[in-house]
Amino acid sequence: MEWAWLIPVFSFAAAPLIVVLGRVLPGSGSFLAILAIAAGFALFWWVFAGFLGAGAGTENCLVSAHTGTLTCHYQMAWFHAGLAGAAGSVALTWGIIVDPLTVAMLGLVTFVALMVQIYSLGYMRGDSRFGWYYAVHALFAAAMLTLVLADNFLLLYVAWELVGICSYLLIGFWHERPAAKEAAKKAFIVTRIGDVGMLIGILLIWREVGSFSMFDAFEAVSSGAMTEGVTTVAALLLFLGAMGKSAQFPFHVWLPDAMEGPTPVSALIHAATMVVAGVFLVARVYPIFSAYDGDALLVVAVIGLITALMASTIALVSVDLKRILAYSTISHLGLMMLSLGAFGYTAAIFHLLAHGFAKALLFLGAGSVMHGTDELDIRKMGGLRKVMPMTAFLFSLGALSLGGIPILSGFWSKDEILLAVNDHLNPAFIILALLTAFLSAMYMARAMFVTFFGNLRQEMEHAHESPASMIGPMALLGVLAAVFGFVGFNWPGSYQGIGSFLFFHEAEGFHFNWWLGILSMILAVGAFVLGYLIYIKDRVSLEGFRARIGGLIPVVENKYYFDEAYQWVVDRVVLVFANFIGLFDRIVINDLAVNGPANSVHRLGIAMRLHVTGHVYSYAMGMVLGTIALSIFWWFRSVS
Amino acid sequence: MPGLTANLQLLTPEFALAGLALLVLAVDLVVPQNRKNLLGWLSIAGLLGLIALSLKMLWGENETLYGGLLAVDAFSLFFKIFFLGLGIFIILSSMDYVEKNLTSRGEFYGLILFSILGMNVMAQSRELLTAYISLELLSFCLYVLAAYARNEAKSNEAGLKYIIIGAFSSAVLLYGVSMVYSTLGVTQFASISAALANPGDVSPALWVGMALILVGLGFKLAAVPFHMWAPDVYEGAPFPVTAYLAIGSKAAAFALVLRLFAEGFLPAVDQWRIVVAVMAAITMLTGNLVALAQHNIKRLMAYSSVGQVGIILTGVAALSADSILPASGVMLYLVGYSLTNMLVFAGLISFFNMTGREDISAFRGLADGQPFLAATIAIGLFSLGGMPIFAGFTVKFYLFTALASQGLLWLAGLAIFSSLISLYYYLQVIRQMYIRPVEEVAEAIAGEDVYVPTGPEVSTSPLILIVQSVTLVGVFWVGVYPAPFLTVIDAASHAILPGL
Amino acid sequence: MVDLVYFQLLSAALFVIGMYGVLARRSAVLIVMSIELMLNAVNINLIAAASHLGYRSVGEAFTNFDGQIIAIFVITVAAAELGLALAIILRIYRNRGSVNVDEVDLMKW
Amino acid sequence: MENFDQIALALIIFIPLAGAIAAMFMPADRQKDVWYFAIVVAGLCFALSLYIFLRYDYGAGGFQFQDSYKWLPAPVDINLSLAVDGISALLILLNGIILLGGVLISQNIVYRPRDFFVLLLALGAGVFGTFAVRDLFFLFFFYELAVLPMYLLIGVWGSSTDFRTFFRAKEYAATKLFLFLVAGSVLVWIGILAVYMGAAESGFPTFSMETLGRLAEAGQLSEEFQTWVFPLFMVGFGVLAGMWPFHTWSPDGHVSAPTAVSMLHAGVLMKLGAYGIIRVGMVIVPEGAENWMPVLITLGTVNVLYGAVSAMSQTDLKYIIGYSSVSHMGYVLMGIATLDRIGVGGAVLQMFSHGIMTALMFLLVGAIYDRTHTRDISVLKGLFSRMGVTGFFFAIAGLASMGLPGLSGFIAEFMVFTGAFRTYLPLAVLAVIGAALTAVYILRLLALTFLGESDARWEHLTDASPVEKAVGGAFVLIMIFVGVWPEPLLRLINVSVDALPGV
Repeated sequence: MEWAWLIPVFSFAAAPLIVVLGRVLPGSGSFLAILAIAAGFALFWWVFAGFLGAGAGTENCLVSAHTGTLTCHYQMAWFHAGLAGAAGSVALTWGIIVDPLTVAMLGLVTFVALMVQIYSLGYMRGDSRFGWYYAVHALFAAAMLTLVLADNFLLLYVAWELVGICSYLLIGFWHERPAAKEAAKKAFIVTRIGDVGMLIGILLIWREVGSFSMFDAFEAVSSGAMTEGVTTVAALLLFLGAMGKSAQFPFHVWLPDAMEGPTPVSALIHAATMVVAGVFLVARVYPIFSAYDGDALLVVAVIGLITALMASTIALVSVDLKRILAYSTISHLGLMMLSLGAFGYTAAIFHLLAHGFAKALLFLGAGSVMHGTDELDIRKMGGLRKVMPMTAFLFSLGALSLGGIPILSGFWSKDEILLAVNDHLNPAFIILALLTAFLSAMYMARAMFVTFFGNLRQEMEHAHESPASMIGPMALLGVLAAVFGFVGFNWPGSYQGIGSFLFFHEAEGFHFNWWLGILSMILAVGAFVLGYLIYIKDRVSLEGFRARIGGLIPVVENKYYFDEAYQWVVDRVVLVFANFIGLFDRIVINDLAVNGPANSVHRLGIAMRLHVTGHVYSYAMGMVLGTIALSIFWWFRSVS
Repeated sequence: MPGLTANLQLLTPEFALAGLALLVLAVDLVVPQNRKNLLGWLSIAGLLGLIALSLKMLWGENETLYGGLLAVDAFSLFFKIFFLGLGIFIILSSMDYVEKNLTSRGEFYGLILFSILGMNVMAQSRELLTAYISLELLSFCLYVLAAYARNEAKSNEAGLKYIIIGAFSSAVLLYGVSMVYSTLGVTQFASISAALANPGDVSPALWVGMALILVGLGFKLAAVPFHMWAPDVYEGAPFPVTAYLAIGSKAAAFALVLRLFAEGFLPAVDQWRIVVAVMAAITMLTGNLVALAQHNIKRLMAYSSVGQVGIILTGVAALSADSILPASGVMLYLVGYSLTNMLVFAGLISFFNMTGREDISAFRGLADGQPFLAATIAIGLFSLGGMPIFAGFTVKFYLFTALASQGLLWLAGLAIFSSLISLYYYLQVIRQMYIRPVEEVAEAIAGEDVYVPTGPEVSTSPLILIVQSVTLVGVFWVGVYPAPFLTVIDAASHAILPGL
Repeated sequence: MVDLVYFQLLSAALFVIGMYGVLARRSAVLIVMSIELMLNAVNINLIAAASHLGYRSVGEAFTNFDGQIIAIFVITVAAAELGLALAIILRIYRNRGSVNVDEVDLMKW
Repeated sequence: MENFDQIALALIIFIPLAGAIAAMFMPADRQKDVWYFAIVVAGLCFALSLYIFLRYDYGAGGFQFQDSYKWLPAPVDINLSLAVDGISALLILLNGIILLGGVLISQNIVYRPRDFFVLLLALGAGVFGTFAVRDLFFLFFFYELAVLPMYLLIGVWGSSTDFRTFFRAKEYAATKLFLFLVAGSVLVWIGILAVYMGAAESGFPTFSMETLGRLAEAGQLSEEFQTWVFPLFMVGFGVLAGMWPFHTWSPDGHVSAPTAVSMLHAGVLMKLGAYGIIRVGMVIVPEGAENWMPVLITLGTVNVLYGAVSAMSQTDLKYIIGYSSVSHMGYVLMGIATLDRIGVGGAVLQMFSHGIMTALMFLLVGAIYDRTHTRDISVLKGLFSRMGVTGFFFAIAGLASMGLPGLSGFIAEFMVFTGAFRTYLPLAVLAVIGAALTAVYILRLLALTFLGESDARWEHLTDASPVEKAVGGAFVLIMIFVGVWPEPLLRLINVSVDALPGV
């Protein structure tokens, strides 16, 4: 288990190797990245086993007083800020935590990354920058794994920024496309705004605690060394970072555009792993959020709910397959946040995993569709199941799972969330949460039916099924999307359900609230049936409905005008201000404040030269005056 | 009276110098027109001999002659060597010029030698009348030299202005002398300081007298407001004479000022320190500001030397009975200033010999045509601007340290600021020589350089090359390791400040 | 005997008149003359002071010759100066046919 | 070895000086030979600087490699006393690196190459000297010596640029830069004299920083004296450090300067100012420093934000980088002003990291300019496809300057923030926001210049030359090394910062 730090190191090593040797290696060195992540995946199982085997007695392991779970901690010195040992200096460490949260995330990241990288072999084949693609992928995997392992805020932030830059590089992978270029920039800058908040939060905690170790921070919180006010502020600042990365309202705008990147990238980074880093962060520092009976968590919940609702409505009207998925991602991230806000720690992580598998599957499916048809506009699709059956099947599996159709994993995890919301928050939340659940089922149904069912259009007949290298990973993910939910409940025997492994403070066995479960089941199934009737059979027409809410449709279709608003701010405020400062520097500081005095001195010289008139008597006059002045001056000095 | 003619041999160098001058004049009568350079060489040889002689027989001497009218001490020896060496440089750098531009070349060298004699005596004199006589000896030679280009209106005008203002100021000086004399009844520096030591019963007329003396010397120094003749005379005078004016007469005047203020007026330092300080401040600001607006290189150098004088005067203002720093500072500055100015003027003279032009714009692109010439001029100007590894920086630092040690920080600050201003107009010349528009740079690279004075046919004469290389070494030496100079200079300061 | 002050006033007056001449006259020659005037004022001052100082200590011999000596020197130097000045003025006259200092301003500023 | 350590510092000053003087006597037209010769000299300097850096005993700390030569006797009593502590050693290494890099990439100086390298080496000597001496006179001497060549270097070998709204002539930029820096040094000079005066009043007329430091410790210099002297140093050195509002010489100077000069200028010269504030201001007048630090940190924050915002609106590559230098020097000033051991350490590390980073950027801009003869980012597009390595290096440099973890900039800025948060919370928050602004203009620059469809106009472009690649690659490696494992540098910094008074 103490070797867990190797998991990212493999990929870290792979990235530069591919950059340097890419030209000479076969396949541009892609196999290096895959081997590295595969090794990581293998090592994950070993760590997992070791962790299950470990107990409070094991070296470096103890049951944390702050999270209540078994926590193993390994670290080595990194650098000293300030003279070692002197007062006010601090030693930074490379340190890793291995606890249930980390283990779960490790599993998700390594597995999905492995799948996606294999998938990419087929998808990216023949791209001019194949090697670069894999290099960045490896770097991303490494950074993401570091992020989930980090034991101190600094290391966490390092990894946090690195995944951000990888996302930037991969979104802008086809930078010749202006859209991609812009999207990459947008993604980086928007998340960066959140990161600033996060960094401030980290430094604020440092200011209070005098250390960057999370454990010290937890200690300070629980011991009351960090007062309620500071704690809440720090938590909210950290949450800013989480909002940026997890595309929470109002920072959600970058994620849909990020779909300009290659689809596997969307699957890995913008669905399964990086975007959940925000959720992970909140979960990781849950002691800080939940301290002082969680004032901060309320904000988390509200933001999550708003995000979930807003995103699901947009997803309902979007016509681009990948963007539908993107909005669905946003909405599910919102649900996770909502759950965290509702003290549904376990539920949130559970849903994070389930969603991760299913959403990765969906994106890969979308990628497969794109690969087969070079088309993403669902209005141009239909009946694709006839030409690409495997894709259709797996995509539908994922859609149903996320839509919350029973016994598929999405159902169980979503149910847990609803349960948490129901238990801890006021009824308004549960109602809206249920509405979100219904909507998410609805747009999933829409995407699924419109794309794959109905009758095939002739321009789609050339479409073809994707190669095995792409279908294989999808299949594996599909299995998980289907059955992963079963880890949720307590099987007969010792296993007490995921809640006994992944929990905050007290282990919670699996519980199932019948009326809630049935309600959500009805909503989900109903949504799909409704979708079937609308989009396939068009028994039910939306016209009446549309007419009634007519005013709202364009608002939603325009994504509530967020992009426009931001654009306006950038153009009319930021750039104008920047230009103003630029001119100020040139005109006021340079020309007035600098050249001004210089010129006036010069002019003074030109004026003063006139006293040398060229007439000898005026020189004599000068001397006379000087003489008189001098004599008088001296005389008065002496007499006074 | 006894001792009037005692140890008269100590004046041998002066007698010899006078003899040399007369000899040159005499030989001039027999030397054919085309061999006049011989006279120059003769004078140089004589001066070299005199340097050796003075060093040999006056080293370590500390005597007075004629009942204290003249002092033969480290101070006068220092300036003696200074002036003799300067004479060599001036004659070397003027030979070509004289040959090209002046008639009756023999007297030229003779007059220079006489003026050197005047300077030497100025540095030695410890009595007002003696000082005045020697000063006039110097001045007369300079009047003639300034007007030496007989047929050039500018030169005549320079001579006229110079002599009128000079006579005027010497009248003022004399009036001051007479007032001092009439109040104290003495004219020897020592007696004056003795009288000033207990200023209880002296009438204010004395102060006016001192003020008038200061005016007379201020004229020699070209200190504001007695400076206005300087630019005209500098511009009108023949180029080597301009150099001589800028270096020699100033140095001589400062030698006199130092001795007078240190040996004579020092007890009343509280009376005149502020006066001199203010004078210095006005001088350096005026000089440097007006120099900003000049287009003629001679005028520029004139105003720049006015500014430099202001800076040196700060050292005089800082003279004090308890430290030799200011006196040494002034003398070190004089050394650095003279070496640097000699370097610059040598370059300018040779440039004038090549092109016959003295407007700054004429220097355009000189760095490509005459790299060494341009480099020497640039180094000199940077040094005048007070940039390091050149003399200018070190001597400034030393002088201002002296000011600080006397608590005159404000004056030092002002001086530093004014040298910042001066840097700007020095840069204008350097810019003309070095910085050229991009397209011209392209031409220069292509080898099709349009600039005139280039190639072997126009080149610096070996005589001037000697001056340049020697002064160049001097400028770097003073800039990097002035300690040897300082040992001599400190001895000189001790000579005029015996209390220390 | 006559008090020193009167001599001093006289010389001062003479000096100022000379000064005025230098400032007011436009002919170079007259300017030089005015300078001579100033120098003579100096001489008066010197000699008066000298004689006064010389008799300060009654009964002793006349002790302080400095004033007279200086005066003699001044006269000599003044003469030389005058000659030199006139020579230069002559050159000017040759070159431009006038000795009016108003016109002698080739160089200014 | 011991006696070599004795003279190591003397050598590192003497070698470039001697090299410059020797180069004067080389034939003017043998361009390559002069270049090789300069490379040899710079290489020696680099080797020496590396030796000094590695041999500095961070366990012992304090001033090492001590050596002293009598220069002037009493009463002024000036000695050429040499010694380095960790900070100086680090900066000497920085100068060694950048000087070598600058000389290497100057192979295509064809106009008066000899004079160019003479001046460049003289500049290097000045910088080495400033970092190595322990005597105020010589500190100032070398400080001016480092400024002196800039005028000609920019004026003669620089380039004038015609912008849409205004024309920036090289002689203007050169004159402005030169006079600005000298004006700054006027204040420094007055400050030095004032310190001498103060010391003389308390009986020790000396320029030795050793003695003066001890005087300050012993409280021989009264607080009000220090309080009026420190601003002289703060502003005087601040000018060279690009302190707002005295920064305007810097972007213009960069725009006009030739590549190597920009590298040295932004990479090392601007650090002289910050170094001066630490070495002279903080050590000799510590109480004055304490009283003035609020002002300094405010100005530093303004630097950060102002520089970043102005950089956003620029269209010329060198202006962008120039303003970003202004912004980054702001972190240095802030770090110094925190008087916090982490903050000051961060400032020093930032000096090093910014030096390397900005030198790399100017190197690459120079490479682009040589090939395209423009620096207008609205004209350049899609260079990435033609100049892949250049673009790659530029991206890394840019990421470093926006403080991306794993690169040197991050550690430095992070330490500065850490220190500032402890001492001046609100300003620190502003500075963190400023750090985010960096991302905006860097990404804008990258997106416009390198990304996107490549323009037909730039078809002919060739990638960076092998030399440029080598130098750039070395810089990149240094940045990554420092970003991943800063301890080797921080060991020196920490121990020396610990010794500063008031920290």
